[in-house]
This record gives sequence, structure tokens and C-alpha cells, in this order.
Amino acid sequence: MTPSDHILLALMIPTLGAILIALTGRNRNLREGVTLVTAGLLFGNVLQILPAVLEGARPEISGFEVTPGLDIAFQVEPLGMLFGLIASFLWIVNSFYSIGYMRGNKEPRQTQFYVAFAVALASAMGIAFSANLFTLFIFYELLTLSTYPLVAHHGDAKARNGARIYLLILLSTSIVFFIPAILWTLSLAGTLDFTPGGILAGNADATTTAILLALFAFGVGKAALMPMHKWLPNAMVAPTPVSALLHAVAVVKAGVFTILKVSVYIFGSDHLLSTGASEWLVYVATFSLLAASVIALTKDNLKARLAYSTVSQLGYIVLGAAIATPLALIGAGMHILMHAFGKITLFFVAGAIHTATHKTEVSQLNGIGRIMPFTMGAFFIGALSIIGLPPLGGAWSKLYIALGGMDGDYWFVVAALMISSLLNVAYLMPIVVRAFFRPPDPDDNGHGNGDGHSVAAVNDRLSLRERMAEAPWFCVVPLCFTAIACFVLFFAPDVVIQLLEGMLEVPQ
Amino acid sequence: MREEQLKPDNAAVPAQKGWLERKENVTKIAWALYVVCAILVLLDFLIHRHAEMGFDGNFGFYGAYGFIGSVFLVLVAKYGLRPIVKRSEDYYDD
Amino acid sequence: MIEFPPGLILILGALPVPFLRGPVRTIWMLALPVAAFVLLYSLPEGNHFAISAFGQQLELLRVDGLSKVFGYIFLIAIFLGVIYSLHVRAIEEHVSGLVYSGAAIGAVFAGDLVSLFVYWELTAISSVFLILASRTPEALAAGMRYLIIQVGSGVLLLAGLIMIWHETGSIAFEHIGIESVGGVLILLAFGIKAAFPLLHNWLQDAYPQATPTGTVLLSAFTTKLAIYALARGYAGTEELIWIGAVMAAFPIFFAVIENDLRRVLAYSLNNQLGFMVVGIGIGTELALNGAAAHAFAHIIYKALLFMSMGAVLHRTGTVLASELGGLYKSMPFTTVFCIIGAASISAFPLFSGFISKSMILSAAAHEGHYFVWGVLLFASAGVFHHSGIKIPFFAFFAHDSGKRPKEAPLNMLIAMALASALCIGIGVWPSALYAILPFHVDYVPYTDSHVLSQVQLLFFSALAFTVLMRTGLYPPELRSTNLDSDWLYRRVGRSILQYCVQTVGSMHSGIYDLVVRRCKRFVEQLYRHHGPHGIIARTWPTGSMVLWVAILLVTYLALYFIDIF
Amino acid sequence: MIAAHLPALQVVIPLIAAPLCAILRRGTAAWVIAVAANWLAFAVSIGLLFRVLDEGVISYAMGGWAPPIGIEYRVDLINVFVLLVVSGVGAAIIPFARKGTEARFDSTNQAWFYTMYLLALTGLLGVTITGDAFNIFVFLEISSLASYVMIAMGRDKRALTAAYQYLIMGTVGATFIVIGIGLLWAMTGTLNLYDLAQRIPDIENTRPVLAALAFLTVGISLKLALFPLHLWLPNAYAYAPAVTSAFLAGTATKVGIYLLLRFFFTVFGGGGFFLSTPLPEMFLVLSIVAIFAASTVALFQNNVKRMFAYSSVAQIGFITLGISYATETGLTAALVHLMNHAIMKAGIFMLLGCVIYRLASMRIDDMAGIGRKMPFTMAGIVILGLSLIGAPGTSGFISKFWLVLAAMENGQWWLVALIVIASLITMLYVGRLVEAAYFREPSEKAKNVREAPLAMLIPAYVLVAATIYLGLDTTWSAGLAQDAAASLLSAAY
Repeated sequence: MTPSDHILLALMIPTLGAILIALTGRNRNLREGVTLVTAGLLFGNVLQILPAVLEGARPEISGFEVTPGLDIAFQVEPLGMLFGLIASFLWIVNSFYSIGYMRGNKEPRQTQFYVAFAVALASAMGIAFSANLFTLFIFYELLTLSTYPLVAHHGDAKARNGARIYLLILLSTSIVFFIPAILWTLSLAGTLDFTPGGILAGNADATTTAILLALFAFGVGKAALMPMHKWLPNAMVAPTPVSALLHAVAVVKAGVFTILKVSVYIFGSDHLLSTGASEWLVYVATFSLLAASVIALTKDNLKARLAYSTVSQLGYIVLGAAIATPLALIGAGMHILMHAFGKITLFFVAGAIHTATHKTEVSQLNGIGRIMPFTMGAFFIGALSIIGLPPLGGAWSKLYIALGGMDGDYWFVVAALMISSLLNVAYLMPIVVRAFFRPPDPDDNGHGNGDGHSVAAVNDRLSLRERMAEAPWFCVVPLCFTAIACFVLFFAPDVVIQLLEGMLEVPQ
Repeated sequence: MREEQLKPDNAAVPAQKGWLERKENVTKIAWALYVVCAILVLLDFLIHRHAEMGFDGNFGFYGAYGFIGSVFLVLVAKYGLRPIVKRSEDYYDD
Repeated sequence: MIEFPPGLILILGALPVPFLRGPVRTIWMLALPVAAFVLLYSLPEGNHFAISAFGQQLELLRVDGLSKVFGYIFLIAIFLGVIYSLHVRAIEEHVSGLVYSGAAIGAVFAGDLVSLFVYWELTAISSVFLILASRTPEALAAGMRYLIIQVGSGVLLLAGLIMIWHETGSIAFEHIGIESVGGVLILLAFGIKAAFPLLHNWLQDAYPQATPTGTVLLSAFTTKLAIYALARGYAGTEELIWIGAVMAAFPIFFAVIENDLRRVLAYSLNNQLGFMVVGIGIGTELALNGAAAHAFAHIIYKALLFMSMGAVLHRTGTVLASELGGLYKSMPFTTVFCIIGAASISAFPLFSGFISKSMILSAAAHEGHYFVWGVLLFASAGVFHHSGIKIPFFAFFAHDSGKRPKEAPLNMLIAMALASALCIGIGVWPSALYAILPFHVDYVPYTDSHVLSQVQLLFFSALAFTVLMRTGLYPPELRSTNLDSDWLYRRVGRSILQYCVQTVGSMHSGIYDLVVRRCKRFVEQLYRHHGPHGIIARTWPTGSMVLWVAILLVTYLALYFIDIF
Repeated sequence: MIAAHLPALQVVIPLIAAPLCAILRRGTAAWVIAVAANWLAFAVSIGLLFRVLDEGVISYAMGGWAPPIGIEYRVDLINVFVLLVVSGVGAAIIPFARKGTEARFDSTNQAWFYTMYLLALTGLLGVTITGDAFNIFVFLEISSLASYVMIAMGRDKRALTAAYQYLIMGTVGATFIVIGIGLLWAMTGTLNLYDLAQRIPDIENTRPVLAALAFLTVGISLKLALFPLHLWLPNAYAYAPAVTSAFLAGTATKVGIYLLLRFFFTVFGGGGFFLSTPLPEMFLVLSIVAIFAASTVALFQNNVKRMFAYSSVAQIGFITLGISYATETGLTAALVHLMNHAIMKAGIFMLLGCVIYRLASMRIDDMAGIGRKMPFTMAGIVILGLSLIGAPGTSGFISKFWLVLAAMENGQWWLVALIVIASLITMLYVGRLVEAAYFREPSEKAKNVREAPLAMLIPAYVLVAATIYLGLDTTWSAGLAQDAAASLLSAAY
């Protein structure tokens, strides 16, 4: 099979998977088996494309013209390759976790959940491999729609409200800003194809470029750039595997991926640098990443805190795209990967805690590390990666973005990244400290419900094995795995960099 | 091990005054120190001092420096620093 | 020959520790530093272990005189620390201690700034557990502050290295200097860990909160790693002389009035660092040798002092001077070891401090820094005052507190005995230490003149102490909190941060609420006109529809005709 | 042979079928005839399309009498495009009609309904194909009268009032049209559109011609429900039987649009005249008001059918907006949206018919939770709703795409903004329905419903499929529309 066939398969596998899951919905073992097999096949399939891309090839499917200027076509370039690999790989992990979580919490409508998940992954593949803005936009919207039932999963008033805000912000930003931006681009450049070096150089002056960039930056609501971020904290009402999908596997990643892709392949790094049109975005992104960190400090709800952390981390990537120097772009691309693994770990942990103890607030977590040592250990590692400390993967991407910032003469970017690291420590580390070193609350006798484990009842004298009350292994193993992956990524930045450098090559 | 910490072995027993706690012995030690100090000053006459900077070759320089410096240190700490920085033990707790 | 970074032996060796039990664990943990030591001893000078990453060579094993001497002493420190903490059951302390020491050793052998940064942050992350493991609320709070400040040091280093990388294209860790902005940032980063004045307070804040065993390890690595880094990157930087002089002098004032004996030791640690910083600032071979030698000697005797206080804390549950006294009766060995440590830090002849500190003083005098020399001499007298006399006096003598704790556990005693032996050994046979210093040494510490000067200085300080005690002028030990520069961030900074957080938080929700409210009001207004009963949506009588038709027709006609004429 | 008479067959087939239905008086038989007639008409439209593409404009003299004496049927790209839409939408609706009418009427009334349906179809096709102005009026009356009956057959009592109002307004409109045509005849002495087009340029600024234009504009605006002459439409659509709503929404207003284009651009001579009048500005303003006022009203409607009726008013606004540009892109946008909206709105009303068939209510609260009970019906509505919003991958996006392109071409950025905001409002009212259907607990009424019969779903899904197809392949929509727009502007007839 040629790499082009694999692109087609990447779209087909999750789609067929969704159908099969729907058909096997009555038998949950079968249904979840299908999910896992589909996820595995998808990743294996996407992996087949990698060697060609690393060698510099750009496999493509020249699709068909919808109307002059609008084509449906696919092409794999390094950034899309990376995103495709991340999404398809984390789907496997997330599927294992979902099994543990959904069963552990006796969630309703599980078949619908797995189906929507598979559709979301198909959309993510479409986004990753689209060859032009129009194709990307179609899958971008599909992703929004397919995740909507996931966010509204619980069906109660709160979930509906969260899902409503989710849909409202994502759709309205894409309609009000994103589509006009795409059409304007088309009218300026006459094409929407992602082209190395960009298509706007010579077609748009500095002011036009700046306005167009604004339309993209705020139109891609999934990138959660302030003030378009509000959907993300609201979407945390969803079950945790969905939060993982939103924050790590596909959704926000699709957003920042789009911005990065637009920066590289539509505007072009040189064009942005020579016109200085993206300078304003550097300031906005910097503000966004700092402000979100500060807001995270005020949140007691664990998932809310993590959500604002995501807003902040996405700011890094947008920042990299706005700085637009080669190192910053590579850093931004790397951060998509690093943040995905770090944040998925943290959300898995939040879900595991909920599954095991039904706790949701940070202030309830005193001493929880005593009964959930693996989970909280993984949280520690994930948190370090998010903060950007060695020896975890997050350190490299932050380094690269800062280096890129220096190349672009934005010294304050370096300062902001450093301050943000400290803020990250301030809102993430107390959770670890609480979990491992605070004594359990004396009045905590496991009220909440029947299968919640009492933290206070755990006696010091018990050995670790006796006092452990972890979430189901289907939850714990994936989160340990992603935590270890954060660690492994620290030692493998070169592969990623090598891949992403291909993104900046402009054929003469 | 925690229990051991919390329970001084014979807290109930009235402390028996050891040799060092008796006032006359302490006075003896103090006198011994005075004598040693006197001898050390006198040694200045016997040992040729290799004065690097000149002023450190003066008679009794190190002794005086040590004594005055220490008194200065303690008095400044007591009357200068402590009034400024001293707060109740639970100052930062609130 | 194996060429492997010795730091990694400790870090990797720490990983199986949680799964080992009893004697196996003991042997394993003791074997790690020994193995690393043997490995280090066999390594010749040069770069031995590089990995290439993002187009740069990361040198993980640069062996030269300076790194080797720090490597040796760090390995000795962790060896002593392991023995001292063998009785501890908590796994996290063992693991973090080993990783922490491994990271510090790794940093010492890092040949480039990126690897340095990696290890630098690793020391911060791994060491914080030694503080948190106390599990008291104060320790947890202090641990968080410690972590933020340490990570802050790391990010400053990162920022600096980014600037230097950007400017020079090289990440080699050689002399840096303060000519560039990056250089200044890195100096600040080192300065935080070296506890420069005003950047120092994390040390006095956190170390006394750590576990008895944790403080011993903490005292050895973080600050001395910074000293090493300063010696590598900023040797001969004039400003350091003055910074060092201030460091040597001001903490002793705090030490005099401090009640918590471990905090007293922390202040004295700070003061000792001042000597080393002065040595680095002078930057001559003698001065650098002095700084290295002093770091070497200092690690051992400061560890010894912390060990003795740790033993007291372990047995009595407190190290407040106001609560202690008379412990010599039931803890005689500990008392003796403490006095040996005190003598060493006070630089009594025949003890290790004497042969190292004097090198720095001599270097200062040689280079004509007379004022600084005077300050250091004053600081020497002061050290004796609080570490040499105050620590052993208030803990083991003074008035009898009535406490009769057991003697320290055997493993603690062994560790203290070994440390004491090293203190005396170095003091008596300095040539062994001199032999491994980075530069050739032709310094002779034991001259009549020098010994006499030092003894005079110390005895007259003791005299002053005696006089002040007997006249009642000596400040009484009081339970209190003494403000220091930590007030700036624990009170002022905290308030500012809280204010910012609240402002941003309330602005954030405020703006959001406002938008939502405006939208709601707008929708209400829309509803009034467009709702099912609003004017636009109503079912109109047929007549009015026709009226509209007429109006429109007239409008069109009017428009057309106006257009013509 | 047959190919030559295709223009006549286009009208004659449904015209003959209509009385047949009435005579047979048997519901099933009438239905079969109606289906056959409609499908044949669709086939004829397709045949005509290929002929036009082949040969250009077809002139067909009815009964062999050459114009200007006889009646000429004249087929060019524009009316073949509209014929295709009208007969195509009808072809999808008519099989669907079976279940709904069967459930409501006895056999005779069923036959009666199909008769009326075929007459309406005849009228609409006739209006579109004829080249004679008076003939237009005649066919318009045929279709209108039949539509009144079709609306009045609604189950709701209010259907009668609605039909009555429509009757009054429709008659006013027809009268205006006939006045306009009369004035033109008086001035030129011909009723043939082609001849009119030749003669009017010489006298275009005379008062009678302008008065004729005013009467025609208002009259046609009434038929196509341009704001504020839309008042008859919401009730007519809301209370008519689902088939009627679907048919009218898909065809009647679209033919009105055609008339507008024909008179403005053909009879009154290309784009030049149109642009020289204040009409573009008028239309621009009215279109925008229509879009926003009607969309906002739709947002608050509790009756889902009424909501989509108001949505139709807004969507017509989009079409007239495209016309107001009088550029090739603008007209393309108008024509594309004409086709796309006909298909999607007919589809939506058909699927709503499915809901009524099971639920017997159109209140949004009663539709709560229906998404699980009628998954295919609701999925169809969601897809068509997305198209209405303009989501890419659906035909609605293509319409908006051309419209925005036209606005950009004119440098009217504020208009781009308005268009996207209008899409946003569309999203809100569609979202309201979707949310109720999927994420609210089933209402009392909805608890016992089940999926609609396939006989209803399949025809509706044909239109759903068409909506998606036309979102992905625009050869037959935008491609044709673009050529048609070009020919309109060049006044080639």
C-alpha cells in the first residue's frame, strides 16, 4: 500500500469503527474490544506514513473540487503527521482508560460515548491530514459536532449548559471569524492550499495580514486563546475520558494545530516576520498564558484548575506560532506533543480520583496519595512536565519557544515563560504535597457514597499494599503509562525536532 | 520512635545538679578562661608575628578584635536587630 | 575503563530502593556512593560522556580539578548521609536523598549549560521531599516556598542560558561573567542557590523544617553546588567579593538572637558561604583553592553539626535552645561530636575549618582587600560565637532542662564519628585535601604566627561570651519569629500576589458575567419585539398587510420618479 | 420527436394528470398518477436541461403559432434551472405525501389533494417555462388557487384563516402583476417577453414603464414573500399540511424569485437598467431587514413549523441580497441558494411532517427528547439544519460561500459580518430544536412515539442526500448557476 492509501485508511478506520461500535453496542465487551482494535489499527496505520514523511515525501490524495477554489484534498506534512500520531496513539491509551472509568462510574449511554469518540477521532485525522484550509475546516466543524454529545453526556442541566456554551463558542467563533478568514484568504491568494512558505506573501500587506491573523487566532476557538477560552472550563462537566479527549487527544490540539498550520503554511514564517503582523498576537498570547495561570490558582475544583492550566499551555503554542521564528515554531509543535502527554496524565488522575473516591475538589485531597500512590505519583510526573521541568518532556518545548522568542527579540516572552513556570508550580505542586504529605482529614469518613474509600480510616500501620485503594487497573495503568511517556519524551526530543524541521523547509 | 521523642526518660525525677551546673564550678571554668586569655596575649611577646598588613602585627590585635567584635555583635543583635525583627511565634500562621 | 557519569549511578541506583528491604537495601545504598567514588577516582581529566541533542553536544562528564574535588566531597556527603539515615523507614526520604545527591553530582560534571539546567532543576525537585517528609503544616508551607524559589533559580538559569545561547550560539559552561544580560541572570540563578544576601532566606526558612536526616543532606548539596557553579562561571568577578563579605557578616547577627538551633546552623551555613563567595570573587589560584577547600571542609563539619542537632531533635522532638540544656549527661557521644563540629567550623587549629578558611583570608590580604579581610575576621569571631559556643552550649549544657533522652541511634553515631574523624583528619593532615584542589598549593597553614592569631581571636571571643553571660547582657533565648527577608515574600509578596490573583480572578468572572448579563438583556429586548407575541411575529390582520403593500408600492413609485427628474 | 416537444410536455403532463386524479376519486390511484406525472415532469426538465446545454435557448411555439401571435415557450438556462428545482423537489415530495394524506383524508379527498397538487405544479412549471407575460399571470393564478386549497386542507383550524389571508394577499399580488403587465402591453403592444425585452430599452424611462415596474416589483415581492410582504407566509406554512408546506417552501417562492430575475434582468434589459434604479438599494435594505427580523423571530418561536417558516423568510432575504448585487457572483449566489434552499427547506418540512405523523404536535416542548425516539428523522433535521446554518460539507455552505464572495467582491466587509452574524442566529434557533430533541427528557407526548415509516423517511432522505451532495459537488448547482447568471447579465434570451 502506498502512503496515500494509508491516509484514506486513517479516515476510514475510525469511521468504520464507529459503525461497528454502534452495531456491537449491546455486548459491552465486544463493543470495547472493537474500540481497542480500531484504535490500535488506526495508530498502526498512521505510523505507516511516518517513514515517508521523515524522508521528505508529502503523500497526498488529490481529492475533488467542490467549487472553484474549494477542494477536498489530503496531504501529510510533518506537523500533521505529528498531530495524527499523537491523536491516534492517545486514543488507544484513552480507550483503555475509558473502559475503566465508564464502567467504574457506571456511566449511562456508553455506546453513544464510544461511537462519538470514534467519530471525533476520524475528524481529528481529517484535520491532521487536510491539504487545504477548506478541508481542514470541514473536519474542524465535524470535530465540534461529534464532541458535543460527549460534553453533554450526563444530560443534566449542568452538562447541558456546559455543552451549550461549548457548542456556542466553538461554532460562533468559527462562523463569525474563521469562515470569513478562510474566504478572505481565498480572495487574496486565490488558493487555500497549505503551501510551504505560505501563500500570502506578496498578496497581503502588513495591516491586512494582521487583521487576517486576528480572524484566525480568535476564529479557531478550539485554541482557547483568551477571551475565547470560556468553553474549555465549562466543558469539564463531561466524563473524564472526554476531558482527556478535549484537552489532550484531539480538540484543543486541533485548535492550536490549526493556528500553527496557518502560521506556517498560510501566512508563512518569513511573511509574518518581515511584516511584523503577528507581533500583537505575541502580546495577546503572553497575556493569555499568564492570566490563565493566575486564574488557575483561584480554582479549587481539580478539573477546573486543570482546564485553566490548559488555556495557559495553549497560550504557549499560539505564542510560538505568533513569534514565527523557526525555533519558536518547532517549539510550538513540540509543545503540542508534550502538553498532550502531560495533560492527559493529569486528567486521567482527576478521573481516577473521582472513580475511586468521588472527590472533585483540591481541598478534599488531603492524604489521598496514601491510598492512591500510583495515581498521585503519575500526577506528580505529569505536573512536572506541564511546569516544564527536566527530566520531563515539557522542558524542551518550553526551551525552544523561549529560544525562538529571543530570536524574535521578544525578551519579555522569556520572562513570561519563566513566570508562568513558577505559577504552574504554585497551582500544581500543592496538590501533590496535599496528597502525599498532609494527614487525611479527620472528619473524612468516606461519606459521599458507598464505594468511596475512607481516607481517614487508613491506618498508618497498614503496609502500602493493605491501604492501597486505587481506581480500577484500567484507569491506573494508562495514567502510569502516559506519565512514563512524559519521562521518555525527555530523552527523545531529537526525533520530534527532526520531524518538525521538515515543516520549515521551503522548496526553492 | 515517635513515642521515645515525646517522653523524656525521667522527666518526673527532679534534675540532679551535675558538676557543670554548680555555680562554683562555672566560676572556676570562667577563671580558667581568663588565665588562658592572659597567657595568649603574653605569647605575643614570644612568637614573632608575620604581619601581612602592618596593623595586624600590633600587640593584642587579634585578642582585642575578637573581644570587641563579639561584644559588638551580641549587643547590636540584642538591642539593634531583635527589637526590629522579633515577632510572636505564630506571626506567619494567620 | 567505564566512563559513566557518577551522578547517574546514584540517580539510577535510587530507582530500585523502594523495592528493597532490610540489609539488602542498606548494602545497596551504601554501595552506590562507594561505586561512584571508585569510578570517579579512576576517571582522568577530560570530557568523557557526551550525547548530541538538537544540534548541540551535551557534555555529561567533564572531569577537571574543580569538578573532581566537588565530586569527591559530594560522594562523601551522601555516603555519610546514607549511614546517618539508615534507621529511617520512609522510602521517599531515601530515594529523594539519593536522587538529590546524584543530581548535584551530575551538575558538577555537566560541561554545558543545558545539562547543568537539567540537573539544577532536578536537585530542586528531588530535595523538596526531604522537607515535606516532616509532614508538619509548617514544613509543607516552607517546602512549597522552597520549591518555588528553587525552581525560580532554575528558570532564571534557563532564561540566562537562552540569552547566552542566542548571543553566542554556544552552550558550553565555561567562564560566564556579568558582561551580558544572560550572564547576570545566570549569576542571579546561582546567587539564589548560594543564598546571596536578600536571596538567602529560603535556606533559613526551609532547612530547619526538614526531617532530622533531610537537613543533613540539604546542607551539603544545594548551596555548595552553587559555589561550584560560581567558581566555574564567575571566578574573579569583583562584585562577588562584596557580596560575599556581606554574606559572611550579616547572618551572624540573626544567629545570635535565633532560638531554633537548626536555624542558627542555617544562618551559620549562610555565613560560611560568604567566605567561599569572597574567595571566588578574588579569583586568584589561592583564593579559588581556598573556596574549594572550604567547601570541602565545610560540607563535612556542617553535616556533622546538623547530624548532632538531628540526633537531639530525633530524641527530644525539639531543637529550640529555650527548651534544651543539660543533654550532655545522657547523650555524651553526640555532645563530643557536636563539639568537634563546632571546633571545626570555628577554625580551631587541628580542625578542618582552620586549614581552609585561612586560605581565603590570606588571599584577601594578599590582594589588598583589607576591609574585606577585616569583615571576614569579624565573621570568624562571630561564627565561633554562635556555632562554636552557642550550639553546643545551649543544647548540651546551659541550664538543665530535665530532659534525659537516650543516646542517638547507632547508625547516627557512626555517621557522626566518621564525620568527626574526617574533620580532625583534614585539620591534622591538610596535605591530602590540598592535593586534590584544582590548583597547585604551596600554602602552609600551620605557622606559629597564624596559629597564635587564630587562638587569640577565638579565646577572646569566648571571653566576651563569658563576660556577657555572667553580666546578664547576653540576649536570653526567647521563643519568637524573627523577620528576615522572607517577610518580603511571605507578607508583602504574598499580599501582592493575592491582590493580583483576586483582581484577575474577579475581573475574569466579572467580565464574563457582564457579557452574559448584557446578552441576556439584549435577548430580552429582542424577545419583546420578536417573541411570539412581539410586533414582528404577530399574525397581522389582512387589512394591515394590504396597507403594507400600498406603502411599498407608493415608495417604489416615488423613488422611481424622483430618480428620473 | 419527443425531444422537440419537451417544453410543451413539461406543462402538459401534470395538467392532464390533474383531472385524471379528480376523475378517479381513488386515493391510491391518484397518488400513482401524481407520482408518475411528477417524475415524468422531472425527467422532462432534465431532458430540457441537456437540450439547453446543447443548443442554447429553445423557442417553442405552442400549437404551432409563432410569436408574437401565438404563445411561445422559451427555455434558457435560468428557467431550466428553476424547472429542475421545482419538478425535482416535487418529485421527492410526492412519494412522501402518501402516508400523511392517507392518515388524514378519505380516498376522495386524497384524490382531490393530488389534483390540487398537480395543478399547483402545473402552474409553477408554466410560470417558469412560458415566454408570454399574460400566460405568466394565468399560470400564476392556477398555482395560487391550487395552493390556497392545499393550505386550507390543513388539520389546524387556523389553516382556514391562513389560506384566506394568503388568498387575499395572493390576489392583490396577482392583480398588481396583471396591472404591470397591462401597462407594458399598452406601451409596447406585445406580451411576448422576448419582444418586450427588445422594445423596452427605448422607452424605459417613461412613466408608464416605471409604474409597471413598480407594480410588478410589489406584486412579485408579495409572491416571494419579501419582507415586509411576508406576513401571509408564516401562518400559511405553519398550519398547512406538511406536504403543502414542503412543496410551497421548495417551489412557490422560488418561482417568485425567478419572475423577479426574469423581469428585472431580461425584460428590463440586463443588469444596467436594474442598477440605474433605486432597486438594488431597496432590495439590499429589505433583504437585510428580512434576514435579521425573521431570523430573530424564528429564534423565539415555540411552534417548530412556524420557526422554519420564518426561517424561510430570512433565507429568501439571502437570495434577494444576492440579486441586489446584480453581479455575476451575486446572481450565482442567489441562484445557488434558490436551489439549495428549496431542497433543504422542503426536506426539513418533510421531516417535520414525519414528526407530526407520529407526535401530532409541533410545539418545541412536545418535541423534547424525540431524538432518541425518532433517530433518523432528527438526524435528517440536524443535517439539513446544519445546511441552513451554512456548515461546510453541506449545500448551505456553498450558498453562503458565493454570497460572501459577492460581498467581498464589492468590498462590503460590513455585509460579510452581517451574513455571518445571521448564520449565527440561524445556528441558535436550529440549536434550540436540536438541544430539545436530544438533551431533554422526553415529553409526555414524545414517550410513546416511534420512528416514522420508511415511506416517509426515504423521500426525505433523498433531499438530505442531495443537500450533502450539493455541498461537495457543485457542478450541477453553482456550475449551472454561474452560467445562468452570466446569461442573465448579458440579457441573452
